[in-house]
Amino acid sequence: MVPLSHYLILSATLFSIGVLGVLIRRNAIVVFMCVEIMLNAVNISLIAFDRHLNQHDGQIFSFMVMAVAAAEVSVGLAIIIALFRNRPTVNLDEFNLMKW
Amino acid sequence: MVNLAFLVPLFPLIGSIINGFFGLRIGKDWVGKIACGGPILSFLVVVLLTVSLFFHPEGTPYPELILFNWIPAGSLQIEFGFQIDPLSCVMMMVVTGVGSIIHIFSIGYMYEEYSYYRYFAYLNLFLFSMLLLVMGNNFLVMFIGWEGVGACSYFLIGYYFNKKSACDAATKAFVVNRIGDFGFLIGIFYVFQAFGTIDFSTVMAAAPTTLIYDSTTATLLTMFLFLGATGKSAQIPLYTWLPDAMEGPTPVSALIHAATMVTAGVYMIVRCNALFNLAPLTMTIIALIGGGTALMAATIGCTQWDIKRVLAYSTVSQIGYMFLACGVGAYTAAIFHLVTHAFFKACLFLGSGSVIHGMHHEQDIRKMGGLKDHMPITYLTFLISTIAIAGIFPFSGFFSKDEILYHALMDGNVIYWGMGISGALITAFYMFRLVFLTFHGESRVDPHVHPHESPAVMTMPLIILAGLALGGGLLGIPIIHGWHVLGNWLEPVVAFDWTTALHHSETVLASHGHHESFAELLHSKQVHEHSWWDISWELLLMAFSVCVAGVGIFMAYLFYIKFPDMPGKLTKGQWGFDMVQNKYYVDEIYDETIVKPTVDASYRLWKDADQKGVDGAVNGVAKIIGFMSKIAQNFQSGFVRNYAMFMVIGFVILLIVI
Amino acid sequence: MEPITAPIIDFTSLAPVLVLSVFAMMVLLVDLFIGRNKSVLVFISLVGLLCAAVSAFAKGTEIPVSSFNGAYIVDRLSIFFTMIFCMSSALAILLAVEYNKREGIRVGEYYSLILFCTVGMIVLASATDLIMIFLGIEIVSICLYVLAGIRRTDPKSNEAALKYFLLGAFATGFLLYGMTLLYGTTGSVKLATIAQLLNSGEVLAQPLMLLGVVLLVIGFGFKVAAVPFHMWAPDVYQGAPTPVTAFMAVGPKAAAFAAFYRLFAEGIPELAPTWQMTLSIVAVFSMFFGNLGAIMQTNIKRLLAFSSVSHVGYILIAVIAKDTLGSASLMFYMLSYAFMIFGIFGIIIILGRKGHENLELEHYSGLGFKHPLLALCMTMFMLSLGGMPPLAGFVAKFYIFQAALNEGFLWLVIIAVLNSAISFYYYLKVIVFMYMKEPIGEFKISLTPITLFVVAVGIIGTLELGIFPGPIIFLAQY
Amino acid sequence: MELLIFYPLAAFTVLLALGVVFNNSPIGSAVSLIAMMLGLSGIFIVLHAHFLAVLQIIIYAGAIMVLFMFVIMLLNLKGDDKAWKIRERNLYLSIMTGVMVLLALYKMIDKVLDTTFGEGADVPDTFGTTVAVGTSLFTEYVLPFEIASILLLAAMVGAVVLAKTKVD
Repeated sequence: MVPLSHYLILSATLFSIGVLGVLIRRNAIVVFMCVEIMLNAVNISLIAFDRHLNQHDGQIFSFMVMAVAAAEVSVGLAIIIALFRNRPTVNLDEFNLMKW
Repeated sequence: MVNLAFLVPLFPLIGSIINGFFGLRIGKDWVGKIACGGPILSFLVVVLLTVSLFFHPEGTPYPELILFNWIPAGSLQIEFGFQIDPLSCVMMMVVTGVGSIIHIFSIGYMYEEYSYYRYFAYLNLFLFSMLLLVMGNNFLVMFIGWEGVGACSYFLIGYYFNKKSACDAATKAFVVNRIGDFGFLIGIFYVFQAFGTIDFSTVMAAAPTTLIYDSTTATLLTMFLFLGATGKSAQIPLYTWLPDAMEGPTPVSALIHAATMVTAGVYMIVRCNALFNLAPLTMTIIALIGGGTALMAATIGCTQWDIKRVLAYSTVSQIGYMFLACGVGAYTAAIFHLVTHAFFKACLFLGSGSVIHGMHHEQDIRKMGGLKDHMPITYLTFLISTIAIAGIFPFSGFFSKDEILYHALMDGNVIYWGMGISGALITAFYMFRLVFLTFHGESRVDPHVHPHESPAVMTMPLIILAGLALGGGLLGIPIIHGWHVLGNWLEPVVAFDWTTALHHSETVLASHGHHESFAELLHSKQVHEHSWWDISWELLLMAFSVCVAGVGIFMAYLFYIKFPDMPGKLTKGQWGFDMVQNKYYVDEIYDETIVKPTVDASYRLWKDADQKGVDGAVNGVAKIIGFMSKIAQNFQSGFVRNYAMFMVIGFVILLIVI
Repeated sequence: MEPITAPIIDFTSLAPVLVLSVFAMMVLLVDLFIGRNKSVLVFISLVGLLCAAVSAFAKGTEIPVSSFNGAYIVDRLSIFFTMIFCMSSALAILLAVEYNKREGIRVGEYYSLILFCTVGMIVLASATDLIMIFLGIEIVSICLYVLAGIRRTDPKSNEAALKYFLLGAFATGFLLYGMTLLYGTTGSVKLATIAQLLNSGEVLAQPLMLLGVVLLVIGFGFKVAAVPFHMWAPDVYQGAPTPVTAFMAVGPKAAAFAAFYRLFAEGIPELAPTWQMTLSIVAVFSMFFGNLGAIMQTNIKRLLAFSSVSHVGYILIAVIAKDTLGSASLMFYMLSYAFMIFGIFGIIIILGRKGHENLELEHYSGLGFKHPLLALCMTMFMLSLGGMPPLAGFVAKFYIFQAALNEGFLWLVIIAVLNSAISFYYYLKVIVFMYMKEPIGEFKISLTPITLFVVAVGIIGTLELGIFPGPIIFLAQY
Repeated sequence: MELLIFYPLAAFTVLLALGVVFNNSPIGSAVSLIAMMLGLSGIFIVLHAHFLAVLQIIIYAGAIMVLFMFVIMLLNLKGDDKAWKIRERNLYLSIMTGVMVLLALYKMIDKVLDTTFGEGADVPDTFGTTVAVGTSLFTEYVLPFEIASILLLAAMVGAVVLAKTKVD
């Protein structure tokens, strides 16, 4: 049996990779994908804890996370599309109208 | 009778609302009548309240009028109520009485001004706030008034909004005041933490058995309150706003910067005397700051050419005296001086207003001179008030100032007294300098300006105030026992139970393992009470201070009447041969050793310390904050990545912290 | 296979949520059948909010009621906040009526999204279960992403939506991770159970749980815009349509604070030393950087955004104070803040015209002489935000500070008072512009009755809560 | 035995996650992400969470990622995103980013290792099956389930509002 800490470390690693992606990528869609990596990383923890505790709460939680992710994706991509109509780019560094 | 107390602030509030909302429609005459009606009616009610207090049975708590339960928060119930006791009655008398007179004066002075109604709306609102400050039965109601007068003074100082200097002065006054308010608010919270309530009567009654003499809590608490007082009352280091605040209309200066708002700090300290008594360190600091301010502002007053600025520094200096009195525990003396100062300083400010009015808005005393023939009433009243402030027998200032000096020596030490008496010397000097330059000597008036006496609506207030400045001393004649009317009147408010307080402190300290004996201190306090008026000392000091004032006046006479070009040469440092030949040899030594250094020093004080140092510090803080704000702004780069980056940095920092 | 026993559903507790959902869908449906005039939608939405408020209030006699196996609670906190939400959503809708007409935002979904968002907020304030809190936050966030970008043709609005969305999703990741760790280390998603477990001392020493707490602070810190997770706020406030900005500054923030309070003070009070310290740091930074940021701003919306960051700092003190007084002061603060903010944004909308929003401070020059009453209201709001007695802002701050003092956080109170002194500097700037500068151009304002009504509500609320706060404080402590 | 499956799967997902971050073309990133999701579903199976493993494939890999692909195609995005490459100008920022993320990761793992977990419970055969999760979902967690429907509805409305072509 795999110890719980292995799953947690995997989860933390994936989470950090997601964070890294958000910090360094400029393509809005890719940044968004990196956020999805973060959410997935959390799912691992949730289910690993569930397995460890012999409960189902974490799986329900991660079920909800999927629902939320789906909702976020639909809205997020809609925002990107609306944006793209005004200015044909998804490079985040060009969205800098408001600052200081 | 107490139930009528709510009328006192109500009248000005109604006046303010009517003028503020309908002022344009009802016409100037009605605006003036309504604006003056409020304070006058309030004054009548205050008289009634005061009379009713004469019949108050001794030994029972003073009446409070609770209007409603304001903030019922948990264990703390803060009521919106008014406290009617001797102290607040004295203050209410001053505020409504002098306030009414100034309102009447304003009718004449402001008649030509743009948006006349706005002025009176602010003025009435100011009076309303001031009355809340004075009458509040707990710290928080006082704080409403405290902030309210700050806001109203902001609008009044910035009344001439198209003058940039006026706007800057208004903003400065407000911001500097906020620093003081910060201290006051913290003080309030501290009081709440120490006492569990912020009701004046409860806190003051509980103070002797709650606070420990000379403990950290007592010191910190009073220091925060005192910080609040320095802001509002323009003491070192927060005094810089007051001279600048002279940008406002002159009656405003009379009301705010002489009679009411700036004395709020003194009032607050006297109101909380039970707390301050228990904090000897704070008392020392108060006395030093008060004395220091009195001396410093007086020297600066010698170098100013703007008639109102001289008076402004003089105000700062006189309030310094009041703080000095508070610092040595002579609360009655502080209030006494507050009252007489309200009379003569209001008269001086209004007099200067009359001069400015007569001179068509000329404020530079170098362009005046010889005005006494053109405006005799103004001159006479101005002179009376000047004599009063200089401290010549039997004018009001003499009595109040001498009481302070007496206590400074008796309850304090020679240093306090030395500060006070040298301040008195300089005060006499610069005030008469002002009178001589303005009203005496040859006319230096611009030939296009034709000075004229002001109308009766302006001179009548001057005459009343001059009368008060002349006779105000009757409130506190110290020589004859039992004749110190104000002293007897305020006795119940300033009485402090030293025995209980010190015994309690001893017990508590002993229970913590510190065996400290306050027996000696207690003895000195008790002995002190019995020898309250040491007549021989008192007479000696009086004589001395009159002499000192005389010397000051004489020097002013020499400088500005007899040898009008001397000061110029002195300050320029041209030590001419003809001066050596001068007959007044003694005076030259005097000049060389005292006057010249003083004038030089005070000029430098003003230029360096005041304009660069203290002012600079205040502006510097603003600059630093502005600079930091710029840096903070740079973080806001507009890039999503950077924002996310800061979130991660925050995450890492928090992770490291826990 | 055994059949599933049907769960017991407590409809009365859920009533506000159900009512609002129904009305939101009704708005969607009706929108299909009407033309460009959306007033009927406004009417339906307002009725829905009213019904929701009434149904929540009606439950007030029998609280607290916990239902759905401890996932949902109706108590003092949730009812009071539901009232705030309904009021702020109604005001946001009223602000939008004339604004949308003027700026050509003819989107009927606007109203249904605000209603959905309100549903999310109510869920958030009533949730006592990590999953429910998460869902509530997501409903609110998703509606806000869309609302921020609802001016589809305006690049600023787009940009605001994108920034808010990406950073929001990023913060969701942290929040979720925090919840996961909390679940994993305690073994329950129910706040009550977590509190119980912690109380018995079984899991206290788990370092992983502290990590979870920090992650939760980040997630909530983002939602309420606390430093250093606040950086979206100025940009999004500026870019979003003004009524949405007003809404965002009040309702969702209040909801996040409600959940924040519930999670920390009711779920993990045993860990208080850790999170109180963490939150103190965040609070101090928020006050300080919020004020610093605001000083240099020339755009009123950005200025208000930074000022709201500093207000978050004050409000966090209420969370830190964690006892009954803390929650009551939190509610009171949010209510008074709602009045002030809607009043201010009402004035901002009035001062704009089609195509010219007039958001720079210099556009306010001389307002005091041209429109004295509006300027007076603005002055009151500014002074109230700065904490001038006897206005609502002062009482609210005082109340929070008192709660903090009860818990022994004198140093935090001192910092907060100092900061509110600094904050006057920029609130005063607005007043200086209005009263002490010459107007730069002619005022062409859109003085419309409904927006004016919102301003009036704001000013009445600000005065009422300042002068007679007693009844509301009583309700908050009830 | 489980370890033998776990390690390759874990390595696989981590690599693919890195692939998402460091891939030049958005399409490449998306494909990596899909593959990563599949890997994750394998890990879920190792964890005995069968229902979730299936959902992971259906919802994430099936629905969400298809939407991503669809939008990338729709917007016709080219692989021109060189953003992650270290540039001279942003050198310090890049270094800081790296350090911060590594620090965060280190701290997180540190906390994991500091924590002592008891022995894992023995799970029954029904653990993670559709029946078990479904029962829980429709009894204990019926409220979140319903609330999630409101969430999805709101998201749908929002997506329609933003993405519809007719400009009013």
